[in-house]
Amino acid sequence: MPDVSTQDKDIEHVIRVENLVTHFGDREILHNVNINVRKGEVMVIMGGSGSGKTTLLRHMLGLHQASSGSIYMLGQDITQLSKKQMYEMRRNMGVAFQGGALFSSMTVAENIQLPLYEHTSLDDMTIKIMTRMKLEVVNLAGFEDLMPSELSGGMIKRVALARSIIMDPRLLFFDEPSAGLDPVVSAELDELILRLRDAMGMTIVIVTHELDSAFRIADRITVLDQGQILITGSVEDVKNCDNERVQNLLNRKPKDEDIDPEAYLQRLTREG
Amino acid sequence: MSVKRITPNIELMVGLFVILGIVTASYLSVVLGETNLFKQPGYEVIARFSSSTGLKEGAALEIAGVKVGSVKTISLDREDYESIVVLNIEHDIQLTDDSIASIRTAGIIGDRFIKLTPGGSDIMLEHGDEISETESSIVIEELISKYIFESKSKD
Amino acid sequence: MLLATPIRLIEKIGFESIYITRLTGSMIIFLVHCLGNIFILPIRFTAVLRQIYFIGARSLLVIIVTGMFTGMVLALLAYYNLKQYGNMELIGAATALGLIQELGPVLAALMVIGRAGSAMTAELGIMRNSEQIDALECMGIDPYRFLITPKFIATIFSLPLLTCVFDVVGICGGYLVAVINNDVPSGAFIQGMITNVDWADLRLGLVKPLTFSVIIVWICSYKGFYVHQNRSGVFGAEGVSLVTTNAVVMSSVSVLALDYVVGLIML
Amino acid sequence: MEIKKRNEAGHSIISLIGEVDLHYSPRAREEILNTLKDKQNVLIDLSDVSYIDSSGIASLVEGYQLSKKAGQSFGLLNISNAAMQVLKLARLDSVFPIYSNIDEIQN
Repeated sequence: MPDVSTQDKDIEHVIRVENLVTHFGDREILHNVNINVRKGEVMVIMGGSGSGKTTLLRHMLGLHQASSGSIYMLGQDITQLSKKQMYEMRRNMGVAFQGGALFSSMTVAENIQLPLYEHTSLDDMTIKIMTRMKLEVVNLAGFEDLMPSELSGGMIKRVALARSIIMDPRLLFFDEPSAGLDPVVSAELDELILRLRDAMGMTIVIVTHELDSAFRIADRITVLDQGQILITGSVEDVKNCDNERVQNLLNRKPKDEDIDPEAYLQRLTREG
Repeated sequence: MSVKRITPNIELMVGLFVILGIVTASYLSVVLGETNLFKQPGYEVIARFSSSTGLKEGAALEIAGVKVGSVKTISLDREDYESIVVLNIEHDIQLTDDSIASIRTAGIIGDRFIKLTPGGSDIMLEHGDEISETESSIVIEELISKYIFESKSKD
Repeated sequence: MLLATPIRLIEKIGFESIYITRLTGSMIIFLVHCLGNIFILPIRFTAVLRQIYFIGARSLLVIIVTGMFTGMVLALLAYYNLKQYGNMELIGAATALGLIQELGPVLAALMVIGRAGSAMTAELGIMRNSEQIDALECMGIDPYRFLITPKFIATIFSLPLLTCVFDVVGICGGYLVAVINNDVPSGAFIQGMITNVDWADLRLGLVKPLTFSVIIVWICSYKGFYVHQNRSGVFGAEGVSLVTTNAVVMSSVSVLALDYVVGLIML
Repeated sequence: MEIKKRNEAGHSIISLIGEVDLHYSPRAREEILNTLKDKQNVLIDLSDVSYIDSSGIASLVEGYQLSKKAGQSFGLLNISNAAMQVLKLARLDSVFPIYSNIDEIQN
């Protein structure tokens, strides 16, 4: 493809987020976030709910406007790209959403094939074989004619994953791969993600709050809390980090703040 | 999107819908809108009236109660202040040159139309000819005032 | 203290004006985006076909039933009112004109809003909530072109046809009431109709559904597509139900208002 | 991507060189299918493939299926590391006849 994919083949950091600040209304969600993701690694962005991890992911996907800062994908700042350039860029990116985001009026196969029919002029036979290959990869052979409504939660995630890799993207984003899945299915999915990294050399960004899964698959982990990055490093680095908030997250400890009795009373009895 | 599955059912239903739609649309335009798709164009003759009050363009032209054409245009003759009405008559209706054109009303509040009464002459009207015998609109208000005026003058 | 109320009022007016200006702007951008796509080839025939099936074909039954009753009641009213003037030959004309100029376009549009417009809003709202629209965006597929443009094409195509069906079925209903039930001569009914309906009426009866179809899809798909930006800040299932109600009310009112405007311009 | 063809030991050997991606795989597919149509036994040389995506693999699968139907022989030769990883991902490494050199075929 004569687009971004052929330039900057050898850049080390395929994703670079620099000084990203965002707001929802007046509320600042992300405070000056910096992340570098190396080519071919699995980067897990971890954090509790409300930490801003999903917002960060959506920024990387170009779904939100940043207040300031830049996001470089494969060497290009996507905050500066035109709509058309962004569509081009997205052919290098596969995304599996938390709920699958499958189109309910289409069969499994049609869902998976959609990007191919939209962006390529491949022969129907080639597309069919590719679709079945991807279904084999996610262990769903023979499911192509089912509708999404006939699938279980784990299957939906796997179909979403198959759809996100149908174009063999260089960057794969996965939102909460193990949320709502039983441990066995979740472990299978983790295994699959690692195989994709090894076989296709994909760079994979995963957003999750599941510690077990994160430690299993991550090459590096970024811990996000209240819109700030606490630490970025290997699994060991994170486990050994002595930051209190990181440890709280790792030990699943609820935040305990010092209670100021006066302020607490005020909060409870405030009018309006 | 070529990916979506189409059951024949959808195509059949859409086909039926489109056919029904087109049939009804053509009924409206051919029968009611009088689109001259298949009809040959008619010919035009002129009729002068001293008054064409209430007559509108598009009003019907009848012989013995059967519609044979319509009023095409109505305009004023600026010299002798008469109303010039151009009539469009169906091509297969032959009119003698002594036919009488009179403006009539359907019912009391009904539309004005032109009633044609054929005469006995041998000469037929052709495109662009003029009907010389005409009767103008009957205006009810004038009739009434005339009646009142006349009955007063008798006294 | 005394100033507080008027200042708050002015604030409120300012807030509303900003909101309305923004809404108008974003709705116009939305419309331009969707309509612009209509002329970009290739047209997604399969998607358009599915939409015609849903918007047009599946609405036929309700259109036929409402059309029938509307025509019947028009003829009934015309009969009782015209009887007093002895102008029975106008009953056909009154029925046909009422249907073609006004009731056909408006009622067909309202039926389509109720059946298809609400479904459009809800469908798009759910797609937005379940990240399907984001997914399209991320696959590099323009969601306007993929989701909304087929709805525009299908509605612009279907609504005029539905209106014609409504008109003709209504005329048949009127004929039944007038001729069979009330002994109006059949010839008088038909001849009165043919004489009094002309091209201008049909043109009006065609322009109306065309403009209505644009406004219906515009409002209904906008509301669903931007469910996450709704004014009350409600999200999830409640958000979808809220915007669906909004879309139905707003498009029905707009259709009636537009009906007057089109009438004013064209008559 | 580049395609080279040569005949050796009763086989047409098609060498795919460079990147076989969505853009170039249709060309590779056409070449493979045409060669099969000419009733020749086909070997695909993958030694110089630096990258092959699933559309490329799909073309190989299609070719293999076609050769089986027609009773021709079909195989992959000298698979590069990059190509092998992709084949393994789809568990196709056990499906294709794979040779490391031409001598193997004759035995």
